[in-house]
Amino acid sequence: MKENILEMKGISKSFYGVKVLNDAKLEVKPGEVHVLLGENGAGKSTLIKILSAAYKKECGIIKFNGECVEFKSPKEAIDNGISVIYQEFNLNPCVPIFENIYIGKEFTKNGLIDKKTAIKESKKYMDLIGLKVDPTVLVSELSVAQKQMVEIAKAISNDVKILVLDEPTAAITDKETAKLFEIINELKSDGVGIIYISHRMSELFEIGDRCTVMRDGEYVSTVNLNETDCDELTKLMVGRKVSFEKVENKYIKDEVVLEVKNLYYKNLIKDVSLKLRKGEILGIAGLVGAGRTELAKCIIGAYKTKRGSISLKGKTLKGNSIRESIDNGMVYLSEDRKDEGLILMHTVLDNVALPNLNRFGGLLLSKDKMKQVTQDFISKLKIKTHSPFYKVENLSGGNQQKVVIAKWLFSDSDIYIFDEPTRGIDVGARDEIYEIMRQLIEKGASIIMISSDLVEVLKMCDSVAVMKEGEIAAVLPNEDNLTQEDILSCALYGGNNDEE
Amino acid sequence: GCKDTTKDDSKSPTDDGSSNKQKEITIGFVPMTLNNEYFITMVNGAKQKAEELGIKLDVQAADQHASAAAQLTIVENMITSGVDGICIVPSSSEGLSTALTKCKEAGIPVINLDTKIDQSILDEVDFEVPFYGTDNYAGAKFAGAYVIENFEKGIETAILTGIEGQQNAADRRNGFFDAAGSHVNVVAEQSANWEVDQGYTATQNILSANPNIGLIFASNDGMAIGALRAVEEAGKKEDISIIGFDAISEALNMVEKGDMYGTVAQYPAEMGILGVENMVNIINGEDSQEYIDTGAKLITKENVEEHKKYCEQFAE
Amino acid sequence: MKNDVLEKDGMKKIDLQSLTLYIGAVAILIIFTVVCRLAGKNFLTFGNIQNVITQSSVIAVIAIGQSVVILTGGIDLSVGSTVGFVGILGGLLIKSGMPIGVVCLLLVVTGILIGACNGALISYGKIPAFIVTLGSLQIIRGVTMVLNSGKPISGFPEGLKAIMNTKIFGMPISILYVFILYAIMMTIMTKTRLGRWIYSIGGNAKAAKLAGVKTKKIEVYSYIISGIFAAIGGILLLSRLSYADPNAGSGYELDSIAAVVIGGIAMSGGKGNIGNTLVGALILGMLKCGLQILNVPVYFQTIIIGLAIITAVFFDKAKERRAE
Amino acid sequence: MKNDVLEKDGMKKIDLQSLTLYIGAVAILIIFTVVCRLAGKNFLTFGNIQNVITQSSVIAVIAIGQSVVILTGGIDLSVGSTVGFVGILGGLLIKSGMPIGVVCLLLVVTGILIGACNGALISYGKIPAFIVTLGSLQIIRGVTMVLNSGKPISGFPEGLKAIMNTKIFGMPISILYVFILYAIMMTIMTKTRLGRWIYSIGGNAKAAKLAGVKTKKIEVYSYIISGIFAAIGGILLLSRLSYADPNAGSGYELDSIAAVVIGGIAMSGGKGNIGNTLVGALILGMLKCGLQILNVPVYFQTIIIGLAIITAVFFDKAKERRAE
Ligand SMILES: Nc1ncnc2c1ncn2[C@@H]1O[C@H](COP(=O)(O)OP(=O)(O)OP(=O)(O)O)[C@@H](O)[C@H]1O
Ligand SMILES: Nc1ncnc2c1ncn2[C@@H]1O[C@H](COP(=O)(O)OP(=O)(O)OP(=O)(O)O)[C@@H](O)[C@H]1O
Ligand SMILES: [Mg+2]
Ligand SMILES: [Mg+2]
Repeated sequence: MKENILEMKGISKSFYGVKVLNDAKLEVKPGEVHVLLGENGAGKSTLIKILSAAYKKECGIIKFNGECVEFKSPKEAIDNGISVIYQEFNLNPCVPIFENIYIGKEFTKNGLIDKKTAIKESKKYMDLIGLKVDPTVLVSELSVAQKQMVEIAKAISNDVKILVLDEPTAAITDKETAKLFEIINELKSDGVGIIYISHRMSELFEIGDRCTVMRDGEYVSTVNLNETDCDELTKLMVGRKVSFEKVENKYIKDEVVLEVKNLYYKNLIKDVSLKLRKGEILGIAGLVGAGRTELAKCIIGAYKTKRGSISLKGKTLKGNSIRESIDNGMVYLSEDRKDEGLILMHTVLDNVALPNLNRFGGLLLSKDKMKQVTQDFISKLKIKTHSPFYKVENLSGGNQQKVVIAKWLFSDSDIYIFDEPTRGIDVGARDEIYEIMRQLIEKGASIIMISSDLVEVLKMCDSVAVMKEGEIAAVLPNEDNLTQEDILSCALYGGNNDEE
Repeated sequence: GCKDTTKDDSKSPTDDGSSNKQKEITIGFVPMTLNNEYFITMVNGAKQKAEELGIKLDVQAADQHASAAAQLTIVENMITSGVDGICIVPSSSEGLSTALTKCKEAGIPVINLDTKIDQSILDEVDFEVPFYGTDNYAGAKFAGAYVIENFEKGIETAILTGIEGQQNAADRRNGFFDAAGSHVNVVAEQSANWEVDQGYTATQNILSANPNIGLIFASNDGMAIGALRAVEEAGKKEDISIIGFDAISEALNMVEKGDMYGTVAQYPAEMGILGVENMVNIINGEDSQEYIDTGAKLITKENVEEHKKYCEQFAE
Repeated sequence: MKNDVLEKDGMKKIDLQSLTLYIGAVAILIIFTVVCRLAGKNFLTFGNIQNVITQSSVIAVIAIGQSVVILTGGIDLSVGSTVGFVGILGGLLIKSGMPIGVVCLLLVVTGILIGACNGALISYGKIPAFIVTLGSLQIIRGVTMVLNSGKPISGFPEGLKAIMNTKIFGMPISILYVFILYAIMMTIMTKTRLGRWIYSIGGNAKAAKLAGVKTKKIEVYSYIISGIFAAIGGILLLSRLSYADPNAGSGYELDSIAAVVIGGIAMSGGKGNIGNTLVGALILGMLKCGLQILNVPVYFQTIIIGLAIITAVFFDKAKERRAE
Repeated sequence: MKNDVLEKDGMKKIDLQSLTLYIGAVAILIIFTVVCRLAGKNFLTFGNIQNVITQSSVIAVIAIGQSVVILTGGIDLSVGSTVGFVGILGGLLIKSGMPIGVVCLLLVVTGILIGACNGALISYGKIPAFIVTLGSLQIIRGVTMVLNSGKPISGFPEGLKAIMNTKIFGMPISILYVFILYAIMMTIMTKTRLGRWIYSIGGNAKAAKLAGVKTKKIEVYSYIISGIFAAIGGILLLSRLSYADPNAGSGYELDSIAAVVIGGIAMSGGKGNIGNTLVGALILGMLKCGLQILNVPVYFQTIIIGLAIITAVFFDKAKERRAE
């Protein structure tokens, strides 16, 4: 057996007096993909941030290549070959992609910045991951998925000995994931130690070698992934079994509640028409940049559409106002929780209450009622927070996502547009969310679910609209024979078969 | 700068001149600022005279507080716009050396009003600049002398000063202090930045610290008005005499009513008139005066009526 | 136990920060009381406490509006010149014989209009708040000067003075104004939709918009609120001095911002407690008053106030530094 | 095709924005030239262009440092009082017989120290830049007053005047200074690591830190840069007037910020082109000069300048508004 390239032992860390890591442990060998698994808020990201010196640890030791190390700043960690893709993006929106990739390690020629080389080199890494955008494009123009790919390019452009990927696939589709795995395999063969965090169980078995499971900040166990299966891992992690079967939807009606006709937006959305029936869960699938998010934002009124109409329950919207949509019972859950979904500096309660203020009293709002409602959601969604008055920025990524879901669930609308609702949410909690979605349709609501996780799409949706380059390539009914491959080929090559 | 004007004797707009109107003459007129009555009066005097003589007057001033830099810019731009002469109230007596150099190079005559340019600067630039005015120091000294005569020795006194570091603020404070400093007992000295509300708060605070104050010398009437409000509020109107500076119209009203003891008057309108008149003479190659003392006076209840009348001519 | 600590943390975080502030305020009070006593003067007297509050009241009132704007992540540099403008306009109207009540109403409307212009340019015109209000600072100041050709106005009826200089239960009525205005605004900010919307814009405008908040409109409202309080501040000042000076209020923009930030509202918006702005204003007022009572030369006053502002906020941030 | 659009978009955005600015500047130039001609005066003369640049030079130089600080997302309100301080300190040193070259060096060192104090309090002390520099504005102004008991200094040797009032190739040397300083700083900002890091802090400080940029140090450097340019501005002003006034530079903080923002640098930091700050300063200078030549009354000048600032930025943001 090879020596460990990295050993972390006895790591503890508290925030504001609360222990979030307690005697945590992680060992990584060179050339292995080591999966780190645990529920939302288990402490995975915190452990990683301690490794990269983004946080200071309270106690414990980190051995790197057999030697005890104590990095004082992220720079030192990077210089030692530890490269991290954090769960939350860390990009500068105001500058081009290539500058983001080479920030802190700029190429210079005669002491001056060498832009040309940086662009050329960035292009190389971007091609590797399949990001087909010019390196001089500003990061603020990119979609979430594209940003994620920039992060990947940035990390692999470092001279890495240990590469950490904290939920790198949460926002990208299978096509990019495949590319990513190619890269990972290549690094693996170069003897790089890879730490991989993800809540997508299926891919763990595809890429991982060993897996360390954490619970409540503590080490549970380390298993060989070829000696275990999904159920067992889930059990280790959440303490119970989770099913991946599709459940029959008995609540679907013929009444059309949302009809989108011939919608155009810039050159991103081209002639899109859609129908959503009462009680239906309509999935929207597609590759990164297919325009799913744009479509959702056009429907909700966040973007000014050039042409086309949107009618809710037969009533045509005047258009282009989010408030109008919300007042008519249609809400949108953004895929980008950090930028658009949450007010990070505010509390869980404030975030849940914001879109629903009408429901907390007349002229003066009732804080008690807000507290009670928030408390309900905290227990229903198992949000790991210490109180409704905890700031959202201090929650783990998955728990933040749950807050986003909570705030829209409480809005009690007729139509929910969920954009990547389970991004970064652990298997156990996903199941709860699916269950809640079912309860919603049971009550007569309808759901559009945009998701890059085809497993989830197949499990939840009654039919799947596949988008390709701003158009709807096909709407596939989710019958027994529909597979991930069908959807993918449709997204790649268009839907020459039925419909449309 | 700052006071209101009027000199009873040399009242008549110094005539003689009667200059001819061959070509259009433009005179640049630069008061320190335009946001107080003192300079507005000065400009009004100058404007009246300019109209009478049929010449053009370009008035420019710094917007908030005058500074040597702003005045230099104004002078430069006046030279560009082609004025024939400049009357200027310097923001400080030593700050204009570059501006004067530029005027000299451009062959533009300069008349100095109100605040005298330091002789060393004039020597440095080697430029002859007539001066018409009374400086602040003299005016304040005037008030000090009056205080010695009319108040008992050792009376507890507070001084309110203008913006620290400004020449006129220093001159007024020093003038008063040099004259009366040994006679009165100065127990408090605060800057209220020429502002009414700050004069009011400073006086409130001074009164709570020094309840026996009998005299307040405020370096301008704005602060004096503020001080009066505080004194009234403390119910000490009978015990405390307030002396202001500038003789603005509200201060004159208050002197008349007996709320304020007195205020120092200079004669800004006179300075404006003399400036324009003599500048025209200089431009026309005629004789002009090198120095005119326009005088200063303490306006009290006795002479306030007369002074108010004089002021009215320059009200607008 | 775990939950306990955090629950407190979540809830009390604001309170903890406030606590530092209150301790600071009390410390200054005590220091001045002691030092003044040593110097043979009185600081902590009933009359002087009243003085401090009255003296701070104009800034305190303006700072309410400034807090609201800063909470949205904006800034309003035009409040000072609004004070001057309101003074001169009010002075002219009163002189023209209009009843004082009507004048006050008109002045508040003026404040609303100024705020609406600022707000519209900022939110619909997408021009940075700093620029818009720096521009309107100049424009308003210029208009004020033009209005009465740069001259002050005086000789007002007694009724005007009464607004500010009446006593009620032996206390200056200005104290009452300040507390009522703060109480109203604190209620609005914490208990009403409008207040929460204002906070949400400062916290994350994009998220607020997607949550259905009409961010642009609310932004305009916040500048209107600032305009209203600046106008009220102007009325109070006019009444207090019974004298309208076109230069009145210059520098109040920075003083009000200082009060807001000492009170703990972040310049980036979204968080902070508007009530603490009052404490911030009082701290500034106390410093000025105490130093003047001690007859400290003005240069040293400037230095001490500068140091005090930095120190106050320094302690405020101790927790943040430790969190690193 | 898509990529094509984006490529243009990404790269040319800056240029398009600059274009609006340049068009604005040229428009003002043309308007003044025409109006002045109609009024029988000259605006567009070689001499007057020189005047405008010389008059704007002090603000233009200070605005370089201000740009850097604003690019990091900060603000430096202490530049104005640094100008005053440097003037008095320099005046005293020169009067004491020290060679002018040495004095200039010492003054720049003073600027560095002031900047370092500001920067350290902001970055390590975690106190908001607005507060720290508002405090140091006051402290520095106070110290300046104490230094020479509030009195100005004059009567300097010719050598001092020569720094600013020499002609080179028939042009005022100040033009040369301005262009050299801008050239240096533009190179630093676009072509060196330090410059890119400064941009990265303004864009996303956390990201920069995690990528290994020593954000705190860089933040301190940016305030040091601002201190240096404020000191240079102070030296230029001292030389231009050959007179040291303790109140010199008051209000320059707002003027310099206005130049920066008209030049298109966002107050939130991270984006903008430092070269355009010069254009911003020149626009302000042109406005002031043109209005004075036309003999517009000072209060209308204030109003017009206020309007112009808002209008300039309004056009600048046209694209952003359309993007909605
Ligand atoms: N900066 C912080 N301040 C306070 N608490 C924090 C902070 N960062 C993390 N925590 C807390 O630490 C715990 C662990 O968080 P962490 O982000 O490591 O979880 P995670 O395992 O990565 O979860 P997820 O799968 O949701 O990303 C959470 O309960 C979170 O609330
Ligand atoms: N603000 C913006 N400005 C310009 N282009 C944008 C902007 N936002 C997104 N785009 C572009 O629009 C295209 C489609 O958007 P987007 O990637 O969000 O669609 P999507 O199907 O939701 O994909 P994703 O999987 O990334 O969510 C992308 O190519 C992206 O670069
Ligand atoms: Mg995580
Ligand atoms: Mg999307």
